[in-house]
Amino acid sequence: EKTNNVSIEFPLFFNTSEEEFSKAKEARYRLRVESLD
Amino acid sequence: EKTNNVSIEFPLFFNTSEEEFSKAKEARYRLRVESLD
Amino acid sequence: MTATVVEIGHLFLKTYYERMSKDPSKVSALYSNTAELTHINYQLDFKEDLITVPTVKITGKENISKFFTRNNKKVCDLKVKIDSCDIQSTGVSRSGVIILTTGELFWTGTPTYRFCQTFVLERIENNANALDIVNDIIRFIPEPSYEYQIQPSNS
Amino acid sequence: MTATVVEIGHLFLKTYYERMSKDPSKVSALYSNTAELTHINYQLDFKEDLITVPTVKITGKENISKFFTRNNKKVCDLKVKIDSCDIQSTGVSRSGVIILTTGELFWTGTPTYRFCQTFVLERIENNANALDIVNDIIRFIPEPSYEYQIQPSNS
Repeated sequence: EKTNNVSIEFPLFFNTSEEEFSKAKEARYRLRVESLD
Repeated sequence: EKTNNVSIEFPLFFNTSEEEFSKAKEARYRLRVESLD
Repeated sequence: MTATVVEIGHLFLKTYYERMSKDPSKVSALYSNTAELTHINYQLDFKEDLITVPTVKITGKENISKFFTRNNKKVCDLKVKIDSCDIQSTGVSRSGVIILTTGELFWTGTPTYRFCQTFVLERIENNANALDIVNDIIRFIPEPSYEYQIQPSNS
Repeated sequence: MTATVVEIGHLFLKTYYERMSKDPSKVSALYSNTAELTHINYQLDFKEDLITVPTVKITGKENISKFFTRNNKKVCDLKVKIDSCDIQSTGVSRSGVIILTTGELFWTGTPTYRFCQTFVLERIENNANALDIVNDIIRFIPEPSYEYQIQPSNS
Protein backbone atom coordinates (compact mmCIF):
# COMPACT_ATOMS: atom_id res chain seq x y z
CA GLU A 1 0.00 0.00 0.00
CA LYS A 2 2.91 2.30 0.73
CA THR A 3 3.82 4.45 -2.25
CA ASN A 4 6.86 6.63 -2.60
CA ASN A 5 6.38 10.24 -1.76
CA VAL A 6 6.29 11.33 -5.38
CA SER A 7 5.54 14.94 -6.17
CA ILE A 8 4.58 15.52 -9.77
CA GLU A 9 5.01 18.79 -11.64
CA PHE A 10 2.68 19.72 -14.49
CA PRO A 11 2.65 19.69 -17.45
CA LEU A 12 3.57 16.01 -17.83
CA PHE A 13 4.66 14.74 -21.25
CA PHE A 14 4.11 11.12 -22.37
CA ASN A 15 5.66 9.72 -25.56
CA THR A 16 6.67 13.26 -26.56
CA SER A 17 8.87 16.21 -25.59
CA GLU A 18 8.12 19.87 -25.01
CA GLU A 19 9.75 20.65 -28.38
CA GLU A 20 7.69 18.14 -30.35
CA PHE A 21 4.53 19.30 -28.58
CA SER A 22 5.26 22.94 -29.48
CA LYS A 23 5.39 22.04 -33.18
CA ALA A 24 2.02 20.26 -33.04
CA LYS A 25 0.62 23.20 -31.07
CA GLU A 26 1.85 25.57 -33.77
CA ALA A 27 0.00 23.46 -36.38
CA ARG A 28 -3.17 23.84 -34.30
CA TYR A 29 -2.54 27.57 -34.06
CA ARG A 30 -2.13 27.89 -37.85
CA LEU A 31 -5.44 26.05 -38.41
CA ARG A 32 -7.09 28.41 -35.95
CA VAL A 33 -5.79 31.49 -37.74
CA GLU A 34 -6.76 30.08 -41.16
CA SER A 35 -10.30 29.46 -39.92
CA LEU A 36 -10.58 33.18 -39.20
CA ASP A 37 -9.79 34.26 -42.76
CA GLU B 1 -37.17 4.01 -11.19
CA LYS B 2 -38.95 4.76 -14.42
CA THR B 3 -37.96 8.10 -15.89
CA ASN B 4 -39.58 9.86 -18.79
CA ASN B 5 -37.98 9.34 -22.13
CA VAL B 6 -36.32 12.75 -22.14
CA SER B 7 -33.97 13.64 -24.95
CA ILE B 8 -31.77 16.62 -24.21
CA GLU B 9 -30.27 18.92 -26.82
CA PHE B 10 -26.99 20.70 -26.18
CA PRO B 11 -26.02 23.38 -25.36
CA LEU B 12 -28.15 23.65 -22.22
CA PHE B 13 -28.48 27.04 -20.52
CA PHE B 14 -29.08 27.41 -16.76
CA ASN B 15 -29.94 30.76 -15.15
CA THR B 16 -29.08 32.49 -18.43
CA SER B 17 -30.11 32.83 -22.07
CA GLU B 18 -28.19 32.45 -25.31
CA GLU B 19 -28.22 36.27 -25.68
CA GLU B 20 -26.80 36.93 -22.21
CA PHE B 21 -24.19 34.22 -22.71
CA SER B 22 -23.08 35.77 -26.03
CA LYS B 23 -22.36 39.08 -24.28
CA ALA B 24 -20.22 37.38 -21.60
CA LYS B 25 -18.47 35.41 -24.35
CA GLU B 26 -17.72 38.66 -26.17
CA ALA B 27 -16.13 40.04 -22.99
CA ARG B 28 -13.92 36.94 -22.87
CA TYR B 29 -13.06 37.42 -26.52
CA ARG B 30 -12.06 41.07 -25.95
CA LEU B 31 -9.77 40.05 -23.06
CA ARG B 32 -8.21 37.45 -25.32
CA VAL B 33 -7.51 39.96 -28.08
CA GLU B 34 -6.13 42.51 -25.59
CA SER B 35 -3.75 39.89 -24.20
CA LEU B 36 -2.26 39.55 -27.67
CA ASP B 37 -1.31 43.25 -27.98
CA MET C 1 -30.28 -0.09 -19.02
CA THR C 2 -27.89 2.27 -20.80
CA ALA C 3 -30.74 4.52 -21.85
CA THR C 4 -31.90 4.72 -18.25
CA VAL C 5 -28.47 5.69 -17.01
CA VAL C 6 -28.36 8.48 -19.59
CA GLU C 7 -31.82 9.67 -18.56
CA ILE C 8 -30.82 9.66 -14.89
CA GLY C 9 -27.73 11.67 -15.78
CA HIS C 10 -29.69 14.28 -17.71
CA LEU C 11 -32.31 14.64 -14.96
CA PHE C 12 -29.55 15.00 -12.38
CA LEU C 13 -27.84 17.79 -14.32
CA LYS C 14 -31.10 19.71 -14.55
CA THR C 15 -31.78 19.34 -10.81
CA TYR C 16 -28.22 20.25 -9.82
CA TYR C 17 -27.79 23.40 -11.90
CA GLU C 18 -31.36 24.67 -11.38
CA ARG C 19 -31.11 24.26 -7.61
CA MET C 20 -27.76 26.08 -7.69
CA SER C 21 -29.35 29.32 -8.91
CA LYS C 22 -32.78 28.98 -7.29
CA ASP C 23 -31.86 27.74 -3.82
CA PRO C 24 -28.16 27.15 -3.05
CA SER C 25 -28.99 26.21 0.56
CA LYS C 26 -30.68 23.07 -0.79
CA VAL C 27 -27.79 22.05 -3.06
CA SER C 28 -25.99 20.29 -0.19
CA ALA C 29 -29.02 17.98 0.25
CA LEU C 30 -27.91 16.29 -3.00
CA TYR C 31 -24.61 15.09 -1.45
CA SER C 32 -23.88 11.95 0.61
CA ASN C 33 -22.56 12.34 4.17
CA THR C 34 -18.97 11.61 3.16
CA ALA C 35 -19.08 13.32 -0.25
CA GLU C 36 -16.07 15.21 -1.60
CA LEU C 37 -16.51 18.46 -3.53
CA THR C 38 -13.89 20.38 -5.51
CA HIS C 39 -15.55 23.67 -6.39
CA ILE C 40 -14.89 27.37 -7.04
CA ASN C 41 -12.87 29.02 -4.27
CA TYR C 42 -15.09 32.02 -3.65
CA GLN C 43 -12.89 33.17 -0.73
CA LEU C 44 -10.19 34.18 -3.20
CA ASP C 45 -11.16 37.41 -4.91
CA PHE C 46 -10.20 36.29 -8.41
CA LYS C 47 -9.95 38.89 -11.15
CA GLU C 48 -11.94 38.80 -14.37
CA ASP C 49 -8.92 38.55 -16.58
CA LEU C 50 -7.50 35.59 -14.71
CA ILE C 51 -6.74 32.75 -17.08
CA THR C 52 -8.38 30.26 -14.75
CA VAL C 53 -10.64 30.09 -11.68
CA PRO C 54 -9.13 28.76 -8.41
CA THR C 55 -10.82 25.78 -6.73
CA VAL C 56 -10.96 24.37 -3.19
CA LYS C 57 -11.67 20.85 -1.88
CA ILE C 58 -14.41 20.32 0.74
CA THR C 59 -15.17 16.99 2.47
CA GLY C 60 -18.47 15.93 4.06
CA LYS C 61 -22.07 17.05 3.69
CA GLU C 62 -21.88 19.42 6.67
CA ASN C 63 -18.90 21.34 5.28
CA ILE C 64 -20.47 21.34 1.81
CA SER C 65 -23.64 22.84 3.31
CA LYS C 66 -21.60 25.57 5.05
CA PHE C 67 -19.79 26.26 1.77
CA PHE C 68 -23.00 26.85 -0.21
CA THR C 69 -24.57 28.91 2.59
CA ARG C 70 -21.50 31.12 3.01
CA ASN C 71 -21.26 31.80 -0.74
CA ASN C 72 -25.02 31.96 -1.34
CA LYS C 73 -24.98 35.24 -3.29
CA LYS C 74 -22.27 34.23 -5.77
CA VAL C 75 -23.71 30.72 -6.18
CA CYS C 76 -27.20 32.12 -6.95
CA ASP C 77 -25.72 34.36 -9.63
CA LEU C 78 -23.88 31.52 -11.41
CA LYS C 79 -24.86 31.22 -15.09
CA VAL C 80 -24.01 28.00 -16.89
CA LYS C 81 -23.88 26.70 -20.46
CA ILE C 82 -23.40 22.93 -20.76
CA ASP C 83 -21.93 21.83 -24.11
CA SER C 84 -21.56 18.09 -23.62
CA CYS C 85 -22.34 15.30 -21.20
CA ASP C 86 -20.92 11.75 -21.18
CA ILE C 87 -22.49 9.16 -18.89
CA GLN C 88 -21.50 5.64 -17.73
CA SER C 89 -22.64 3.14 -15.07
CA THR C 90 -20.36 2.78 -12.06
CA GLY C 91 -19.99 1.46 -8.49
CA VAL C 92 -21.37 -1.58 -6.68
CA SER C 93 -23.30 -3.77 -9.15
CA ARG C 94 -23.07 -0.79 -11.50
CA SER C 95 -26.03 0.90 -9.84
CA GLY C 96 -24.26 4.27 -9.71
CA VAL C 97 -23.70 6.84 -12.43
CA ILE C 98 -20.60 8.78 -13.51
CA ILE C 99 -21.03 11.97 -15.53
CA LEU C 100 -18.46 14.11 -17.36
CA THR C 101 -19.67 17.51 -18.58
CA THR C 102 -17.95 20.35 -20.42
CA GLY C 103 -19.18 23.92 -20.69
CA GLU C 104 -18.71 27.57 -19.85
CA LEU C 105 -19.89 29.60 -16.87
CA PHE C 106 -19.97 33.22 -15.78
CA TRP C 107 -21.50 35.63 -13.28
CA THR C 108 -23.25 38.98 -13.85
CA GLY C 109 -20.74 41.27 -15.54
CA THR C 110 -17.89 38.74 -15.91
CA PRO C 111 -16.49 37.10 -19.04
CA THR C 112 -17.00 33.37 -19.60
CA TYR C 113 -14.81 30.62 -18.14
CA ARG C 114 -14.45 27.18 -19.74
CA PHE C 115 -14.70 24.17 -17.45
CA CYS C 116 -15.14 20.43 -17.19
CA GLN C 117 -16.90 18.74 -14.28
CA THR C 118 -17.26 15.13 -13.19
CA PHE C 119 -19.86 13.65 -10.80
CA VAL C 120 -20.23 10.22 -9.23
CA LEU C 121 -23.77 9.39 -8.02
CA GLU C 122 -24.47 6.35 -5.83
CA ARG C 123 -27.72 4.68 -4.68
CA ILE C 124 -28.78 5.60 -1.16
CA GLU C 125 -28.81 2.49 1.06
CA ASN C 126 -32.45 2.41 2.18
CA ASN C 127 -33.82 4.03 -0.93
CA ALA C 128 -33.09 2.32 -4.23
CA ASN C 129 -34.76 5.11 -6.18
CA ALA C 130 -32.60 7.95 -4.91
CA LEU C 131 -29.05 8.86 -5.82
CA ASP C 132 -26.56 10.90 -3.81
CA ILE C 133 -23.53 12.79 -5.12
CA VAL C 134 -20.42 11.15 -3.67
CA ASN C 135 -17.90 13.02 -5.86
CA ASP C 136 -18.07 16.38 -7.61
CA ILE C 137 -14.95 17.89 -9.22
CA ILE C 138 -14.85 21.05 -11.34
CA ARG C 139 -11.70 22.10 -13.22
CA PHE C 140 -11.24 25.24 -15.30
CA ILE C 141 -9.52 25.18 -18.68
CA PRO C 142 -7.29 28.14 -19.63
CA GLU C 143 -8.09 30.01 -22.83
CA PRO C 144 -5.65 29.01 -25.60
CA SER C 145 -4.29 32.39 -26.64
CA TYR C 146 -3.09 33.22 -23.14
CA GLU C 147 -0.69 30.32 -23.35
CA TYR C 148 0.46 30.73 -26.94
CA GLN C 149 2.74 33.66 -27.66
CA ILE C 150 1.91 35.18 -31.03
CA GLN C 151 4.86 36.27 -33.17
CA PRO C 152 5.09 40.07 -33.45
CA SER C 153 3.88 41.21 -36.89
CA ASN C 154 6.42 42.55 -39.39
CA SER C 155 4.62 45.85 -39.99
CA MET D 1 -5.05 9.46 3.62
CA THR D 2 -5.53 12.26 1.12
CA ALA D 3 -1.82 12.37 0.31
CA THR D 4 -1.90 8.64 -0.43
CA VAL D 5 -4.90 8.99 -2.75
CA VAL D 6 -3.07 11.72 -4.65
CA GLU D 7 0.05 9.55 -4.89
CA ILE D 8 -2.00 6.59 -6.15
CA GLY D 9 -3.58 8.87 -8.74
CA HIS D 10 -0.24 10.15 -9.98
CA LEU D 11 1.27 6.67 -10.19
CA PHE D 12 -1.79 5.45 -12.07
CA LEU D 13 -1.55 8.24 -14.66
CA LYS D 14 2.11 7.39 -15.28
CA THR D 15 1.33 3.67 -15.70
CA TYR D 16 -1.70 4.30 -17.94
CA TYR D 17 -0.14 6.72 -20.41
CA GLU D 18 3.27 5.00 -20.54
CA ARG D 19 1.68 1.61 -21.22
CA MET D 20 -0.45 3.22 -23.95
CA SER D 21 2.61 4.08 -26.06
CA LYS D 22 4.90 1.22 -25.06
CA ASP D 23 2.50 -1.72 -25.12
CA PRO D 24 -1.18 -1.03 -25.99
CA SER D 25 -1.97 -4.76 -25.81
CA LYS D 26 -1.36 -4.57 -22.05
CA VAL D 27 -3.52 -1.49 -21.46
CA SER D 28 -6.67 -3.59 -21.19
CA ALA D 29 -5.15 -5.46 -18.23
CA LEU D 30 -5.72 -2.29 -16.21
CA TYR D 31 -9.53 -2.53 -16.58
CA SER D 32 -12.07 -4.50 -14.50
CA ASN D 33 -14.20 -7.18 -16.20
CA THR D 34 -17.24 -4.90 -16.42
CA ALA D 35 -15.37 -1.64 -17.06
CA GLU D 36 -16.77 1.00 -19.41
CA LEU D 37 -14.50 2.98 -21.71
CA THR D 38 -15.35 6.06 -23.79
CA HIS D 39 -12.33 6.59 -26.02
CA ILE D 40 -11.20 7.88 -29.42
CA ASN D 41 -13.18 6.36 -32.31
CA TYR D 42 -10.27 5.27 -34.49
CA GLN D 43 -12.67 3.63 -36.98
CA LEU D 44 -13.78 7.06 -38.15
CA ASP D 45 -11.11 8.62 -40.32
CA PHE D 46 -11.26 12.05 -38.72
CA LYS D 47 -9.53 14.93 -40.43
CA GLU D 48 -6.82 17.08 -38.87
CA ASP D 49 -8.81 20.27 -39.03
CA LEU D 50 -11.81 18.78 -37.29
CA ILE D 51 -12.81 20.91 -34.33
CA THR D 52 -13.18 17.85 -32.15
CA VAL D 53 -12.31 14.14 -32.08
CA PRO D 54 -15.18 11.59 -32.20
CA THR D 55 -15.47 9.03 -29.37
CA VAL D 56 -17.04 5.58 -28.98
CA LYS D 57 -18.24 3.68 -25.88
CA ILE D 58 -16.94 0.15 -25.20
CA THR D 59 -18.17 -2.12 -22.37
CA GLY D 60 -16.26 -5.01 -20.74
CA LYS D 61 -12.58 -5.96 -20.50
CA GLU D 62 -12.78 -8.31 -23.49
CA ASN D 63 -14.11 -5.66 -25.85
CA ILE D 64 -11.66 -3.12 -24.45
CA SER D 65 -8.82 -5.56 -25.17
CA LYS D 66 -10.03 -5.99 -28.77
CA PHE D 67 -10.27 -2.22 -29.14
CA PHE D 68 -6.65 -1.61 -28.12
CA THR D 69 -5.36 -4.52 -30.22
CA ARG D 70 -7.28 -3.41 -33.33
CA ASN D 71 -6.00 0.17 -33.03
CA ASN D 72 -2.52 -0.76 -31.83
CA LYS D 73 -0.64 1.42 -34.30
CA LYS D 74 -2.56 4.64 -33.63
CA VAL D 75 -2.59 4.01 -29.86
CA CYS D 76 1.21 3.51 -29.80
CA ASP D 77 1.69 6.80 -31.63
CA LEU D 78 -0.45 8.80 -29.17
CA LYS D 79 1.47 11.73 -27.63
CA VAL D 80 0.03 13.32 -24.51
CA LYS D 81 0.55 16.46 -22.43
CA ILE D 82 -1.27 16.47 -19.07
CA ASP D 83 -1.90 19.97 -17.68
CA SER D 84 -3.86 19.23 -14.52
CA CYS D 85 -5.05 16.37 -12.36
CA ASP D 86 -7.68 16.49 -9.59
CA ILE D 87 -8.09 13.46 -7.33
CA GLN D 88 -10.70 12.38 -4.73
CA SER D 89 -11.57 9.19 -2.79
CA THR D 90 -14.67 7.33 -3.98
CA GLY D 91 -16.62 4.06 -3.82
CA VAL D 92 -17.22 1.50 -1.08
CA SER D 93 -15.64 2.71 2.17
CA ARG D 94 -13.90 5.31 0.00
CA SER D 95 -11.22 2.82 -1.04
CA GLY D 96 -11.49 3.83 -4.68
CA VAL D 97 -10.06 6.83 -6.52
CA ILE D 98 -11.60 9.27 -8.99
CA ILE D 99 -9.32 11.33 -11.23
CA LEU D 100 -10.09 14.27 -13.52
CA THR D 101 -7.32 15.32 -15.90
CA THR D 102 -7.08 18.01 -18.57
CA GLY D 103 -4.53 18.22 -21.34
CA GLU D 104 -3.73 18.07 -25.04
CA LEU D 105 -2.88 15.14 -27.29
CA PHE D 106 -1.73 14.54 -30.85
CA TRP D 107 -0.27 11.95 -33.20
CA THR D 108 2.76 12.17 -35.53
CA GLY D 109 2.05 15.00 -37.97
CA THR D 110 -1.29 16.14 -36.50
CA PRO D 111 -2.12 19.36 -34.66
CA THR D 112 -2.99 19.22 -30.94
CA TYR D 113 -6.44 18.41 -29.54
CA ARG D 114 -7.60 19.59 -26.10
CA PHE D 115 -9.32 17.04 -23.88
CA CYS D 116 -10.51 16.19 -20.39
CA GLN D 117 -10.59 12.65 -19.05
CA THR D 118 -12.06 11.07 -15.93
CA PHE D 119 -11.17 7.69 -14.36
CA VAL D 120 -12.73 5.69 -11.53
CA LEU D 121 -10.40 3.10 -9.96
CA GLU D 122 -11.71 0.46 -7.53
CA ARG D 123 -9.95 -2.09 -5.29
CA ILE D 124 -9.80 -5.60 -6.70
CA GLU D 125 -11.71 -8.03 -4.43
CA ASN D 126 -8.99 -10.50 -3.50
CA ASN D 127 -6.16 -8.02 -3.72
CA ALA D 128 -6.40 -4.94 -1.53
CA ASN D 129 -3.22 -3.48 -3.01
CA ALA D 130 -4.36 -3.42 -6.63
CA LEU D 131 -6.77 -1.06 -8.37
CA ASP D 132 -8.76 -1.66 -11.54
CA ILE D 133 -10.19 0.96 -13.89
CA VAL D 134 -13.99 0.69 -13.77
CA ASN D 135 -14.70 3.90 -15.72
CA ASP D 136 -12.66 5.83 -18.27
CA ILE D 137 -14.22 8.71 -20.22
CA ILE D 138 -12.38 11.06 -22.58
CA ARG D 139 -14.08 14.14 -24.05
CA PHE D 140 -12.56 16.59 -26.54
CA ILE D 141 -12.97 20.35 -26.14
CA PRO D 142 -13.39 22.45 -29.31
CA GLU D 143 -10.92 25.28 -29.89
CA PRO D 144 -12.50 28.65 -29.04
CA SER D 145 -12.01 30.56 -32.28
CA TYR D 146 -13.84 27.98 -34.35
CA GLU D 147 -16.99 28.81 -32.45
CA TYR D 148 -16.63 32.57 -32.23
CA GLN D 149 -17.12 34.54 -35.43
CA ILE D 150 -14.69 37.45 -35.61
CA GLN D 151 -16.06 40.78 -36.89
CA PRO D 152 -14.58 41.75 -40.26
CA SER D 153 -12.01 44.52 -39.78
CA ASN D 154 -12.84 48.05 -41.06
CA SER D 155 -9.66 48.43 -43.11
